[in-house]
Amino acid sequence: MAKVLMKGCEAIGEAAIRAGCRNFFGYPITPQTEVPEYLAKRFPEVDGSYVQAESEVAAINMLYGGAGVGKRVLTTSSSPGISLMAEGVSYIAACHLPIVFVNIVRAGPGLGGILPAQSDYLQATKGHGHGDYKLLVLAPASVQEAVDLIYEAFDLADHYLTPVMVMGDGMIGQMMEPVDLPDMRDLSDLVEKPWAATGACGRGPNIINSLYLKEDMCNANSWKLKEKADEIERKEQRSEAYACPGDVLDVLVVAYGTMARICKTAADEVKKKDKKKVGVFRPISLWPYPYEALAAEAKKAKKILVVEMSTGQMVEDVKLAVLGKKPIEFYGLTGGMVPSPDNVAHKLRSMIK
Amino acid sequence: MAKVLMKGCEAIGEAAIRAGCRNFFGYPITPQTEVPEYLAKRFPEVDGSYVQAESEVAAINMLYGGAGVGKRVLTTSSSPGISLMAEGVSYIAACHLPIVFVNIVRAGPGLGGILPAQSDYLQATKGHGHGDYKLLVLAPASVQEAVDLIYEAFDLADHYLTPVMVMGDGMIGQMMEPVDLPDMRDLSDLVEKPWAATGACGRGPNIINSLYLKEDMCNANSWKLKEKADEIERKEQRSEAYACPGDVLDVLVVAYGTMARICKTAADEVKKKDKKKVGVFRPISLWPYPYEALAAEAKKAKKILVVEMSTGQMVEDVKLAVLGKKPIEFYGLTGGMVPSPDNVAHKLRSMIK
Amino acid sequence: MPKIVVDKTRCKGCERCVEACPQSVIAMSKQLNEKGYFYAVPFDQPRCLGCMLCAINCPDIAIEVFVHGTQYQFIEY
Amino acid sequence: MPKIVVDKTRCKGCERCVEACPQSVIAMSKQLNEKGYFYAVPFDQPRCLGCMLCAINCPDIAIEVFVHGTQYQFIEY
Amino acid sequence: MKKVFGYPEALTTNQTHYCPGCTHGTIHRMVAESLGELGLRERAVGIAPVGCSVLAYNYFNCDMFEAAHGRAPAVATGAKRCRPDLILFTYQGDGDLASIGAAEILHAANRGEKITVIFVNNAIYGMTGGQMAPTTMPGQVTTTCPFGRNPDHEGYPIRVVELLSTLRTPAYLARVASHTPLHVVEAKKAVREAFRLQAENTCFTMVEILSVCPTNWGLTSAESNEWLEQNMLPYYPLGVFKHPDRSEADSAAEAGVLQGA
Amino acid sequence: MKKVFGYPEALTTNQTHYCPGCTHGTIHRMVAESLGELGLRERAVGIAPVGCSVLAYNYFNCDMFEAAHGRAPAVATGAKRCRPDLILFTYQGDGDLASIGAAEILHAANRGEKITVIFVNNAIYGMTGGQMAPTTMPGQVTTTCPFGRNPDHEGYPIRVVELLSTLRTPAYLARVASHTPLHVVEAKKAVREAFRLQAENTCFTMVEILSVCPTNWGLTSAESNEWLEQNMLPYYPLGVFKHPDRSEADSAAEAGVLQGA
Amino acid sequence: MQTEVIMSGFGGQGLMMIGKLLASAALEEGKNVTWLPSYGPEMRGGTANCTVVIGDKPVGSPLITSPWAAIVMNQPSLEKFAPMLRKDGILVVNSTMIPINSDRTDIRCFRIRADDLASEMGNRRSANLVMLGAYIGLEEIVSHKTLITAIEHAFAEKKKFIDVNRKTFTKGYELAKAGKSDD
Amino acid sequence: MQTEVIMSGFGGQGLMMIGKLLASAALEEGKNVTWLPSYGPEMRGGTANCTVVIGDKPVGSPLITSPWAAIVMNQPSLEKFAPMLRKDGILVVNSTMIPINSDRTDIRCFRIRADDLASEMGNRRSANLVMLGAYIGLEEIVSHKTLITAIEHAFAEKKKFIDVNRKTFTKGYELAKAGKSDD
Ligand SMILES: Cc1ncc(C[n+]2csc(CCOP(=O)(O)OP(=O)(O)O)c2C)c(N)n1
Ligand SMILES: Cc1ncc(C[n+]2csc(CCOP(=O)(O)OP(=O)(O)O)c2C)c(N)n1
Ligand code: SF4
Ligand code: SF4
Ligand code: SF4
Ligand code: SF4
Ligand code: SF4
Ligand code: SF4
Ligand SMILES: [Mg+2]
Ligand SMILES: [Mg+2]
Repeated sequence: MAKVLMKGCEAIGEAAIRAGCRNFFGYPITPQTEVPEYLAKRFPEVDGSYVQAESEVAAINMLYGGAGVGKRVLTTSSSPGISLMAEGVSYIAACHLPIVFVNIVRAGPGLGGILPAQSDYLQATKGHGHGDYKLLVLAPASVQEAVDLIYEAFDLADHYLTPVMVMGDGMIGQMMEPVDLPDMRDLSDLVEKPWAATGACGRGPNIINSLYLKEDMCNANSWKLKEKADEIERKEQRSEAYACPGDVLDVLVVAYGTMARICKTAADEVKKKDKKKVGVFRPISLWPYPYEALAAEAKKAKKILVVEMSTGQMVEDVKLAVLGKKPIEFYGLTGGMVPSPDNVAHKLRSMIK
Repeated sequence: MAKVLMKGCEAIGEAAIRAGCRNFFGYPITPQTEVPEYLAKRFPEVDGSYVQAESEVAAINMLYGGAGVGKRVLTTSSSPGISLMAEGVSYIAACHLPIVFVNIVRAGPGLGGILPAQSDYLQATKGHGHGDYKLLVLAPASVQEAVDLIYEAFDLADHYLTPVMVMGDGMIGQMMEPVDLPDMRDLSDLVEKPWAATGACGRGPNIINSLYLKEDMCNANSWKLKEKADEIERKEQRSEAYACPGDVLDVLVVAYGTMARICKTAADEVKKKDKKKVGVFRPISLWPYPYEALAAEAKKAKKILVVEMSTGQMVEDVKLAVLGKKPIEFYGLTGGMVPSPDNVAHKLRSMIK
Repeated sequence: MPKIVVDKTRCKGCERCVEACPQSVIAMSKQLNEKGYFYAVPFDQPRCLGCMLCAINCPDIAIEVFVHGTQYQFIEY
Repeated sequence: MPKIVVDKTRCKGCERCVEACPQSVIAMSKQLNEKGYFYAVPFDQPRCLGCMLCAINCPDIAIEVFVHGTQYQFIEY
Repeated sequence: MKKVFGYPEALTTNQTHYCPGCTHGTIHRMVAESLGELGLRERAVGIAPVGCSVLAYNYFNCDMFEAAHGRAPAVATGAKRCRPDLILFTYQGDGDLASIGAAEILHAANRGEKITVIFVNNAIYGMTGGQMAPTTMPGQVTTTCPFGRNPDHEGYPIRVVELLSTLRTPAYLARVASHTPLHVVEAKKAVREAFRLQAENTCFTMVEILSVCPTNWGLTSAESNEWLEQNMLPYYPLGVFKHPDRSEADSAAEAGVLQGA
Repeated sequence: MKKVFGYPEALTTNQTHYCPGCTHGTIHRMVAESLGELGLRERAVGIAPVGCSVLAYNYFNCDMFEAAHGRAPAVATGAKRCRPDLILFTYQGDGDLASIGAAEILHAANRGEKITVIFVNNAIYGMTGGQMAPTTMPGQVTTTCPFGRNPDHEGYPIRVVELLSTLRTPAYLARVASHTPLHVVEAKKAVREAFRLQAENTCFTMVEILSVCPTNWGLTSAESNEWLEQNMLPYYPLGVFKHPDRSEADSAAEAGVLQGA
Repeated sequence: MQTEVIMSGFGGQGLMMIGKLLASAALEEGKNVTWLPSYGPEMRGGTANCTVVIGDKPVGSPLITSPWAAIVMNQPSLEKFAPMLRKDGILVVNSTMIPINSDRTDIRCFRIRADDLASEMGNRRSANLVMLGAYIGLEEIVSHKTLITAIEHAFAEKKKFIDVNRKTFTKGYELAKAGKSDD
Repeated sequence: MQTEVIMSGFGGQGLMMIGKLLASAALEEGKNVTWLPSYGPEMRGGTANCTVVIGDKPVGSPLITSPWAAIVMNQPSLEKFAPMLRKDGILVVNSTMIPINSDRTDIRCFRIRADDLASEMGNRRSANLVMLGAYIGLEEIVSHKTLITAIEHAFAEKKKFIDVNRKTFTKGYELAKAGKSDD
């Protein structure tokens, strides 16, 4: 199919449909409202159903219901709304249910602002809800990648029986870019869900539950989640190393999402104008974090620069990858301010001198 | 005053009163319901007011209101309830309001169980709500320490204008221990809050707000929060090193809260019976994490053992402190199972051989 | 003749059946069951009308009601 | 004689005052104000009764009403 | 001999953890019997709340969810919108439904979700050991209103059925009680009617069932009945408050009469 | 000459960001005037919502909070319980109050919080660009019901005042409109009455104010008025639905009449 | 030195109460002490227990998996805790309610007709104090006197119970001192 | 090579639309392209803009702080974006609405009476296409032809507008080609 020009939010909606999602539950919030708006219009054509929930709390619990009866379900929101989903997501993870949800991050904390930011990194990767579980978090850097990751996210969710978050920012959500849309999934082709609560007909009851009165059972469920997390950590690390050939780098820039695109521009400029070797490492899966891949790249670099649209949240993961072996610096703006290629280049030059 | 025998939850309530708190907003949840129950009975004697909120979401927003008009306010909850407070706490932090809230952690994720656990560590210390902000998190290991930390938490909150979380588990909440109660604070003696929304009488309006339409203002607020966090990191790290004299340790155990008590018993036993040198390092402030103090103790140890009532959440912070210099092992049970001194001693022996 | 059968192990001794029975058929045993409750016993079975009120009122579904042939029903349930 | 004063810079040109005025005192200017709106102008001031309906209906509080001495009030506001 | 009353198929044979005399058990049975009589068990999916009936998934012999506190109507909405062919019911206490879950029940009702809500009103938080509920009676002592609920500070009890009856969206809304056999007979009728209407895809359906909590009321089973009759019944009148077959005017009139109580 | 109508002291002179013809501005003015006339400005604390009026803290010349979406009544509760001497008001839109904040408004009203709620019902989510609200009219097109609100799927609009009127806790509950001068006159009376009752510590007070959203309705100011009259007024009748001085029976009767509409 | 005692029985048998009495007596005597109840939805009608740990040094774990002593008032409690006792540990059994014996031979078992004795002494509900008395009689981790004081404090507002409680407690104490087990 | 264009004016002046036309034309010609709108509550009546970036290589930042070109349709937009333009950059000014000039001398400024021209040609609301035409006339980053195709696609369902839009676009294009600025 020919590429079409699509807004990120709409492309996300369309990708979900093509991945076999026919049920969306959500609550409007800038800058992602175009997802529900798109789906409210588009769903009737594919027999899908859009429900405007009364709140994000309700929305995530509707996903719990939809996932529990075996359907591919989606919600999208932005930072404050994602905070409200913490309890629900913890339940979903505890019950081993597959859902896909999207955070088009906006500036925080509090009401903050609606402009692009990356200040929900720690929430998404470390401690959104209570209890021992992990979210698989994917961070696209373009509309095309958003489409591809959404499409894949449903399969990952179904495969690991886990919530998957796709995390973008206002640029991903609002920007139009050319995209190649994937094919429509054949609904009859999706993975079977014999555990789903679809009526106890010809079998005993299926129960979707996260309560364990006996502590050993509760312990066992946490360790089951932990094993799943370990497996995902082994198998699903994704990253991209940009312009890092050879074995010496003056600086390795670590950035994700749209910030990584900007860093690439900056790196290209510094390479061209200053004749310095600058590479960019871009984690695509924020959890599982690509520690080994980053450690390998970092080995070649004299210095590391982490760039984020936050006051420095991913730095901790970079430290865990580098383990004190290389100096790490940070550059960041947040609150809706987006570091420009010039800003980043300037910082790079100050590190190289 | 003579020591009295008090249940953790009740002691927490009484400590709050003595610290000058007269307003509690909360919602029942095991294993902390005795706090509101105690205060509902006790408050009339000190002209305090207990309001049962319709939910934890409402409760935390009531705290926002109460803190904003300048009062010392408290809520207590347990894991699922704490998840529901994520959005509200992010608002409170963003507005630089002082509140104290308590998480008597129970087993998770999901509904989990009501027995003691430590599986909300990452949520509390890394990513509870959205946006760039940090919670000051204190973890008592006894009822006495719970009382002392609650009492101090109100001062810390007022001093740094920040939310402070006191994190315990079902043992802290349900256990009775002898306590020395601190004196009643003189309410007229508490720090002034000229920024509070108490009526624009003889001055311009005070505004409690976290919305910033201009990205540079929003950025500035995030960096203001970051600076505050940095100051707290410099000044408020607390920890205890138990039985770590000399300069060689066979194993250094790292554990917090009630788990640390249990590890001390285990360490004593292994020291006595196996003639091995085992120390226990206990972080008291979970954020700011006492990285330097731990690094110093870790230097002396051949091996590190982290013990938690979780599948391993604090391990990440221990890694950040130790930076690959010492081997780190983990032992944990969760879901309401509490590692016994014997369990820990067994693990210790396996490490020492 | 109608009759009821009480499942002694299910009974929690709440006496709701006793209150419900218009015929005073049921009384509480003096013995504890394995769960530690004094359980219900149809000590005057012949007076039973098979009206089911006891069973309808039992939260623990410890009572079954049996009748012979057609039976006048006080209530429809 | 009553009169109104329109704050041209506050006006957003919504015409609520025009609709409100029983005397057709107000009309919209042909010029844009600095915010880019055609603003309200009391082009037939003498007909004004000082009834305040225009001001009451203005969302942007762009209208002040002045009267001389006692004034019959159509409405109490 | 013919068994005229026995164990319903739609319940497992697990014994409940409910306290002696607690009518949660009776209400479970009515739901199970209704599912059985209408032939809906194999299509039924129940949503257990957080509350004493949190373990309902162990007792109903059909597919079940255990939902987060208060969110059962949202879970049911999600499930039903994804699988309109299933029969969805929630089973909720008064804390769950009327306090933390107030927004969810209101909006599920207002959207007209084709689900059945079994609302067990025992005027207290049972599971957590007897705290004040939105439906706690004025003057009633609980652990969080130890001097009795004071309407000046905590307001009056919420009458959920009356509240939802004002919604324009068609619904079946009834209040019944579960403490005596004759009340149970009426209650059962209402529960079955609710499921019947759902099976016909008619409207949102909810039955509020007045229930006892001997344990936290600190009363015997018999005393509980008396307390319910004397305190709850006058304030929570029984009846069908809204029915999709009846015009709004009729329902309003009936509700009007009852509101006088 | 004497100024008989001018700028109220309880508003800052900042110009609002509201669209031309949006009655949010008119409603701000009524609130400010009432505070001024009752001499309450210096004790007043307002709570701005998330919605178009999120910036209300820039316009009211009194202490202000900006609350999380839907939670203003909880914030006001917290503030008022801590400082009963203050005058607390929330200013909320229909998405804020009736959707995400449904539980908070219901429970603040039911607890009888001594606060004043200014509820601006414009049948749409203004700030986020025109999505369906719980108060959106049947058939009304919004960006999330692009084929018109369908009562079969989304239910009917919620009438919040009628809903809260069923609560037994005393309250002052009124619905007014803001689109014509005479409606504004009535609206202002209701707003002032609400603040007066709060100042006397009488009861919970709420005024629902029908408002226009020319921008998202896609209409001119004048067309908006017409749309409101033709679509909203018949469904959302005006009047005082509950008053602490009137007996419940009176209020119920009045409400009953109005419900016929 | 550290002693751990678990007290277990049906809800309503007053186990929490005797645990608190023991803990306050220990505090009175300047010892370190913790008291930890079982809690949870199993409360509903089931078996309830609490654990008291008394020591010279600060108490480590308040939660004990191999206690030194167990006071059991119903059969499920005996079945649960007898196997967990440490070697040479103490088991006090309410023989009115528990017909069976533990099959362990490496512990000291003391059987006492607590309910019967309490009834005989005028208050069936004081069986718990008989049990506590027996335990203290076997192992005086706090003195009889301090415990009596603790009873007096605890019932300061329900004075009428002081006497019977003091008596039932002392009865158990004396029988145990005298080694007059039920077996 | 990469070109960045910001288009800015009052909401309703059709800036988003011409941005999308430009972006689709670029896509049609096989270029890399991003289109990013301003968004936010400032929308309310205020000024709206979008940024189109067109390049041979994948586009880095879709958000541009120093654009190559700016199409400004009202005065606040001129005031905001003229100072941000790169040296030698292009500024296309709607002179019907903007009486003032930028004081920069290191950029190329083209003034055109867009509203007037559009009105004269029968559709006042096509002023945006006059502006876009002028820009393409100054710098043919996509061909006139592709852009016309893009217009035809965009208005496929409102055919009656195709003609006037094609004409107004071409008018701006030709005036710019001919260097017929307004000054
Ligand atoms: C988010 C959250 N808050 C609080 C709780 C604690 N909690 C469990 S059940 C319950 C109340 C139950 O009362 P009700 O709904 O009336 O049911 P009942 O037990 O009376 O049948 C509460 C507050 C919880 N599990 N989760
Ligand atoms: C938790 C959360 N969810 C969603 C939003 C996005 N949001 C902002 S305003 C709004 C709706 C506003 O509508 P309404 O309350 O009717 O006010 P109006 O703008 O119409 O005056 C929404 C959904 C948010 N800021 N926070
Ligand atoms: S069936 Fe009727 S008469 Fe027979 S025991 Fe039961 S209640 Fe009594
Ligand atoms: S009603 Fe049932 S549980 Fe209660 S006493 Fe009778 S048989 Fe037993
Ligand atoms: S005061 Fe009355 S008459 Fe005068 S301009 Fe205003 S509306 Fe018209
Ligand atoms: S009502 Fe006010 S804002 Fe509207 S046109 Fe008149 S003066 Fe201007
Ligand atoms: S606590 Fe109350 S509601 Fe819960 S099972 Fe016992 S009696 Fe029933
Ligand atoms: S969007 Fe609607 S509600 Fe918001 S300011 Fe504009 S007209 Fe008013
Ligand atoms: Mg209840
Ligand atoms: Mg609105």
